[in-house]
Amino acid sequence: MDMRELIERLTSRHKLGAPIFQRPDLTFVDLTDNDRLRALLVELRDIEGFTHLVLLTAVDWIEEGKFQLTYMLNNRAANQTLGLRVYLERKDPVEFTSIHDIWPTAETYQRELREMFGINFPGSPRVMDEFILEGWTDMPPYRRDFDTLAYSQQTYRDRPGRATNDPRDHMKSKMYPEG
Amino acid sequence: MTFQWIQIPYALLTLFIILNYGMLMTALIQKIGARVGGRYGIPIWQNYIDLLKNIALRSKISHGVMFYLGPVFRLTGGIGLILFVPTIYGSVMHQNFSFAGDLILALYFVFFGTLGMALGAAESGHPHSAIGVSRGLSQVTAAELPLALGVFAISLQYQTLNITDIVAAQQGSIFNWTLFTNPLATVAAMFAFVGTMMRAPFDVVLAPQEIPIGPPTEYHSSYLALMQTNRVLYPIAKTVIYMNLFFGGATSWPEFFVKIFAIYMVSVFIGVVYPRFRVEQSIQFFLKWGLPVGVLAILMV
Amino acid sequence: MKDMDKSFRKDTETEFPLREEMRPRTVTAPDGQVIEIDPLRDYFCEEAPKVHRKSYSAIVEGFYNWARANSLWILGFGTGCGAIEMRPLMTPRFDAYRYGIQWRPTPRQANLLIISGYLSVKTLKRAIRAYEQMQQPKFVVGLGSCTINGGMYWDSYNTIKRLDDYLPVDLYIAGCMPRPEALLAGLMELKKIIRRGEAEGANKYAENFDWYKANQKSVIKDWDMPDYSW
Amino acid sequence: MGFRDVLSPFTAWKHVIDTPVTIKNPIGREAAERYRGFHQNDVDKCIGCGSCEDICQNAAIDMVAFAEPKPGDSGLRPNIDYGRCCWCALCVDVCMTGSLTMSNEYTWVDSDPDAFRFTPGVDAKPWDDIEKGYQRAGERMLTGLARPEMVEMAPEARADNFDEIVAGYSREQAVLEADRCVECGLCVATCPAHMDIPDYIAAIREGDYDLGTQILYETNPFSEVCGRVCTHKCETVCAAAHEGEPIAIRWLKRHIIDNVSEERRLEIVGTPQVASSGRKVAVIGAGPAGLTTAYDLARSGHKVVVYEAKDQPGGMTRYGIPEYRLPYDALDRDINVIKAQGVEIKTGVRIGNDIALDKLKAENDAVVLAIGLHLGRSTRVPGSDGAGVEAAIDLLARVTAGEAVPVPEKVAVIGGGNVAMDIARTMGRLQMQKYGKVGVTVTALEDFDHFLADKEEVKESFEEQIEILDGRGPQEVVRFKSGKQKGMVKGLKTWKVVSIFDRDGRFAPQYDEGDEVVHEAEMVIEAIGQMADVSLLGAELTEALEWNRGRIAVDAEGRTSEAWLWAGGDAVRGPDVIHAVADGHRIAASVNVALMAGKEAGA
Amino acid sequence: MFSFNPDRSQYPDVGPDGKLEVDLETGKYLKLWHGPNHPGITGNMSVEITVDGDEVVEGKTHVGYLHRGFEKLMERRTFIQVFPIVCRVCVPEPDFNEYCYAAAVEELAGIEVPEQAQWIRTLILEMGRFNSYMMAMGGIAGALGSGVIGQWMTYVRDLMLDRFEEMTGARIYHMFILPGGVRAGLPEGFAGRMEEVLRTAEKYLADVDKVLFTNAVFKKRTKGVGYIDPALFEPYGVTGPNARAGGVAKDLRKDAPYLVYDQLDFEVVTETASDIWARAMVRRRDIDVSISLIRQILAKMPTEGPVMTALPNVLHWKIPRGETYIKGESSRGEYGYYLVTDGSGYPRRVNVRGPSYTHAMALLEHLIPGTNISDIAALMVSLHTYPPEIER
Repeated sequence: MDMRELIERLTSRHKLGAPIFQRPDLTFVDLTDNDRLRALLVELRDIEGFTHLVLLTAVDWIEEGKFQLTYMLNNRAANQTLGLRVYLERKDPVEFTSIHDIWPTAETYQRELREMFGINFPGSPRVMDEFILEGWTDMPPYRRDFDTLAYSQQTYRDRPGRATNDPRDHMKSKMYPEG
Repeated sequence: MTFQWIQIPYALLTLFIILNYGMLMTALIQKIGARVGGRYGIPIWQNYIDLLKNIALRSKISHGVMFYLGPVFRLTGGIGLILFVPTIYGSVMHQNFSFAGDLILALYFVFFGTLGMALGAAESGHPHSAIGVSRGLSQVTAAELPLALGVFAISLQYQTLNITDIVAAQQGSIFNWTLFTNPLATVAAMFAFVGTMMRAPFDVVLAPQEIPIGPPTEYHSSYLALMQTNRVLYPIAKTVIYMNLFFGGATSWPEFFVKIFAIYMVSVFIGVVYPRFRVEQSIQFFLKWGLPVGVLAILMV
Repeated sequence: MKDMDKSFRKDTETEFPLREEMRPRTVTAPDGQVIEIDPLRDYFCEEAPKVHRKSYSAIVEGFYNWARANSLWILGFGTGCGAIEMRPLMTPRFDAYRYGIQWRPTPRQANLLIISGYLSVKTLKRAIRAYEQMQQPKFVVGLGSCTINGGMYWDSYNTIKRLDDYLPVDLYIAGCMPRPEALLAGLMELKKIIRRGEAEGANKYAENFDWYKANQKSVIKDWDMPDYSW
Repeated sequence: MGFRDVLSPFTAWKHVIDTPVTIKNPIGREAAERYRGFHQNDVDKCIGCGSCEDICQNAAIDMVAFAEPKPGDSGLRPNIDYGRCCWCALCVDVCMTGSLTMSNEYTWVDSDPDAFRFTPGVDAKPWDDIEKGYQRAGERMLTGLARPEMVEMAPEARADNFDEIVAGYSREQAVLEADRCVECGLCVATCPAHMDIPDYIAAIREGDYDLGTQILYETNPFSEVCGRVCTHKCETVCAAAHEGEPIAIRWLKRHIIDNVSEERRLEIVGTPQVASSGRKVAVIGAGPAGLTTAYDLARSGHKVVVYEAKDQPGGMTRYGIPEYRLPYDALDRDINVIKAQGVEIKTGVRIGNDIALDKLKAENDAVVLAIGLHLGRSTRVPGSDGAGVEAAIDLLARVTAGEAVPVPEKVAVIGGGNVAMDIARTMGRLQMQKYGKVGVTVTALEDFDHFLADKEEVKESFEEQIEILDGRGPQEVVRFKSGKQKGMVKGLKTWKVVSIFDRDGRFAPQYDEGDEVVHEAEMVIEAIGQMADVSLLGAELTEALEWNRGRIAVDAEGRTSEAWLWAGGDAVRGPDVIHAVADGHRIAASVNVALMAGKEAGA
Repeated sequence: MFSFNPDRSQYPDVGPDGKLEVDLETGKYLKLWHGPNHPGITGNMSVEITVDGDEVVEGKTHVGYLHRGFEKLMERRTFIQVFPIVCRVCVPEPDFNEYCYAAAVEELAGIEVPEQAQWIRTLILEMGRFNSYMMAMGGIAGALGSGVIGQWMTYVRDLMLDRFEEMTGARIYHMFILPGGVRAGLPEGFAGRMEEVLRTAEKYLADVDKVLFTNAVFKKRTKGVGYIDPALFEPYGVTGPNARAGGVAKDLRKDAPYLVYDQLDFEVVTETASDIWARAMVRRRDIDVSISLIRQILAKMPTEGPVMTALPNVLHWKIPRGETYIKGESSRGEYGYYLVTDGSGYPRRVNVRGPSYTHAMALLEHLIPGTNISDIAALMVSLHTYPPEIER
């Protein structure tokens, strides 16, 4: 399967960004019109043979105010992987269309995204159930502005008695404290 | 035979011997099982230490009276079985409280422990216990069927319900054993034996992978110690019945030890190598294989 | 290693609501009877643990301790990665049964809780309950770096750092993860501690119950059980 | 499901007669040869650079004090928290000296959770002497070993001219080299000026040359000079030098300056941002020490005038260092930045002759003496008085000044330091220009293993066909006893050196008199050291000042025993650019404090 | 066309919307927690099952007991510092994480890996697969109550761990596959000792064939139990042995060869029944493939050559902006790493695609209704899931 051809074909009907041909068997492409997602996915699944949803995950581009959702699809017969990227505005509440009826396995991914990124997928089964965390009241932990070290230090105690020295400062204080 | 007071200390002595034998034998059997897996297994005296450890626990909690009584019933089942079954044929000391209808009583005691356990476990309130008990009851019921039929067959054969008489009838030659005189009844009973020894493939009651670990889930400390004691006594008591009914009984302690060990090993021999049946599969198994053999045994007689 | 965002403040305000099924409610039984249910009261025993004194006779206590040391029943609860080394421990290669060590599937019958590595908050809650369900005297062994000072998950938002803040620990075994041999060495050491009569973690837990509870509650937000839950 | 399915499982029982496969005594069983067990550290080899701490993703390693720091050793040693460690051994892989290793011991149990912290090699542990265990296979692969080759002019191309030899790093080379730095900062302590070396190297990696320049100028106004001719003490203590080559710190410094135009440099450094203090300082000597002092003081708001006896400012950097190493333009650019701070440099003014020192003292609030070492020492071997024997320092100055110097076909140089190399290579170039071939022989007391001159100097000298003989002590300048050339230099007689120092470490060379060579030469150049020309002080002041082995005695801040007079630079510290710069800073700080205190008191 | 929703019409309490209405207070149903401190569960995971007698009418999976926030932790570690923690994502088969991560970093940073290292990596992955299958064999027998198989398999696995230890310097978390290569070459005489292990393994596996796979009870417990309709494979993302047990001959080692798999000779193992038996059998036969592959690798691999490329200084290593996805055939199915970089010294996002994630969550919930409570453990083990990779 020629991915260039496929992308061209799809671009004629869906709004796609410039593709990145990462490897001969791995392509990434942006979908610029979020509303076309379901149509595109169904087309990819039923017509183009991308029947396997490899993964669905998000990347937090906090500086750009966006969440990137990556729908990684695989055409096993042609050994081609397509990473379809969608961008969501990063403002609460973040919601997006659920694809659990296209791939039921997406249900788990969507539960995780809801919990870890705070991206909701209304209608997805058990999406509001707790998934991994229990009794979590803080911001979704996979967001970039959640600092895990700070959280950990404010929650769990360190064993006291540890102290370190920076070699440079240590030598300064010992060898030339005045200069 | 009339009751004499001296029988009580004698019976207790029997109990003591059997208890110690059981402690060591079950450990030995564990070691044998471990060998199949390539291990050394527990030390031979480990059962004593475990027992002592459990007694030495400082705290215990109870879920109610029945919870407390469960192990007691269970142990009563085991002890009772021993007390009313003659252990050594021809020995006055180890005749215990054997009497004319003791076979019926023995069969009753076989069930008694399970029932007591059921009550206790139900009181513990743990769902796993409840499931385990319901499994246990249904499986034991199914498994005891062939036994009942087998016993029925031999009681017909020997025209008695007295175990001592049955043993007496088997003396003289090895070919007088029920095993040879009535192999079908023996086979039927052995189905039940294997089925009630709590070993694979019929250990679905405990099944640590499914319902950890079934009825005794909530039991601990002294309660558990009682159950542990029963765990070594009861199978031996049961085996004694089988030995007496089908394998010619024992006329001396060495013969007793060897025969018990050998019969016990039958269940181990099977248990080590098989996975376990689901409860309905095991019931099905007994109905499909055990029951017909039992019926056949009766018909034969 | 990335610098810490010093401006980050964790949310200490929001209370986690009690779960639906744990709230008091009234139920109409099939026979029409109306029953008040308060799961927190009904399902759990609330009595705080007691300090259990040693036996009055030192000889008896010594004998008991010998038995305790030589009959270690481990709760079959692998909390973290270390659980994978428990399997070799109990199987032919290392055969811990030789030393009177065995698994129990239920906390009631176990007297040794091995925290095999890190504890996520969610597992901590279960580990505490498992520990509290065990009968005295009971012992806790911490396996690997994670139980000592956080180990490699020292900056994780979801794992505790110091096990001894939440449970009384009798012994630690260094390693990530410790080999079965180290584990065995640790258990042998634990035996010595028990025989010396120094493994009194359960009493320590009872004595400092409030402190332990405060620590536990400070990390487990979803505290849907009474303080003592055996 | 046949009969076979019922019977076949029983074959498992055949194992019952097998001997169990259990390990009889597993406790303490030896782990594999490569096993990553508990840490060991060779504390003598360890330099406390802290790379292990940096790479540790568990924050398991603390650097704790173990001994007093010394150059190239921070005195810190890694303390490992086994409540954190994950035994990934990245610390071993990254260790710059290879001191940190792992034994194959793995058993450590304790009831005390605080016990699992130790300093390997310091806190005695049972596994300290175990040989087996994880050691890094081969060389370090995580931080780079070799520095990029510097592009140099080919020996043939450079041998007859004074063009600068090295080209400086390209951006790619510099990034590669800067990348190797592990930012331990051991170099900072050794650098006399305590330049923020890791910081400016980081600036190179980031491509932020403006920031780099700013960092350089915080500690060194002679950055361009030092980027070329610094003796780079820092590189000798570089952590990377223990396995592989040290970071080319000097070239990286130069790379920053090369990438910043003079105008931009002036913008970045700027001009003094403080109000004028109204205080005046006179600095004698426009070498690195004097100018650094002037630079600092000017930036503190004081009025500074620098008096220089020679025609051009720069001191020894101009008159001592040949142009092929330090082009005069480069020096001028540095001096321009200093001048931009409002420093006035009066050249051609010899204090003592043109202006009396007393007058300076009277007109200024403080006087700084930074006169350098402009007199050559003599070996005083027989025949060393008279024509045909020159002082290297003198010759070099004359070459710089554009004066004609005698260039014979054969020259012998006594000395093995950088000055000896400088004069040898300078003479070599002049000979090349004149004769088309080189005829210079350098004789040095030290053998090559203990050579004083930099390695690359020696290497380049060889490339330029200079003959360097190590371990030879000068005995006599042989002169023609008769004939037309009577009295003229015939050669230099040397003996093989057996040892240089006696048992107490005093200078007392022993020779093998049997191994005598006369090196044919028409001129002998002595390059064995320099002296300061302190005649400007005058008898009275000379008497009043305290002295220390022929040099003016100063305290740590550069003060002499006279309250108004500070002294520094080569004249006090011995010859070295970066020391001079450091001295300049120190003196400036001290002068500043004194002036401000005086101002407070005066106001 | 298949239905994604399990057919629950046979249950009495199905509401008009097709949802099961479990009213626990009626006493008709019992809610049980399978796990987390439950020996039947591989690892630490729980299934909340609603039973009606011995029949399970509903199951909900609960995970998170092992969540350490790896993907978050990786974002604050430098590229080299991520290396020690990736292997912890999956405890029983850690090497796949090391390989996927290293390969992803190498691709984005443009690092070439020496050939020798590629062979050693393949060797490690096969050894890891062997170990993982050993656990699966012991697990499936153990879940059905046959302990002796677990004893043997763990023993053989232990022998392989010895080889791991000898080669990599660690038993469980090898931390051996660094970006750029591997840490060291094979030790002296390794192939010979490995051959001994393989022979022992074959001996025990022959016993397993006789004791477990020729066993009336085992057959009764597994054949026809836990059937997964092959039509569900694509919708539920079933890959690897679980799919191969249903006749899908897909194996990434063959379909999308990575490392040196294209130079090795092996067949893709398939079964057709798609039940617990078939899944166990596929794994059993795949062990033979692994053994053969290990032998081939040791015979074919070059003996000389570097195993590691010199890296840029890892203390401040930056990788240009980009993203990639590296996958491979682990013992459970498609294992992959999705790495996003933003030009800084830290990964922007690492997403671990573990096969257990799809197998143990939505699929398991779909399969549970209608099974017997006794079969839950066997069903889970037969899917061969490792909880740590679900929650990470």
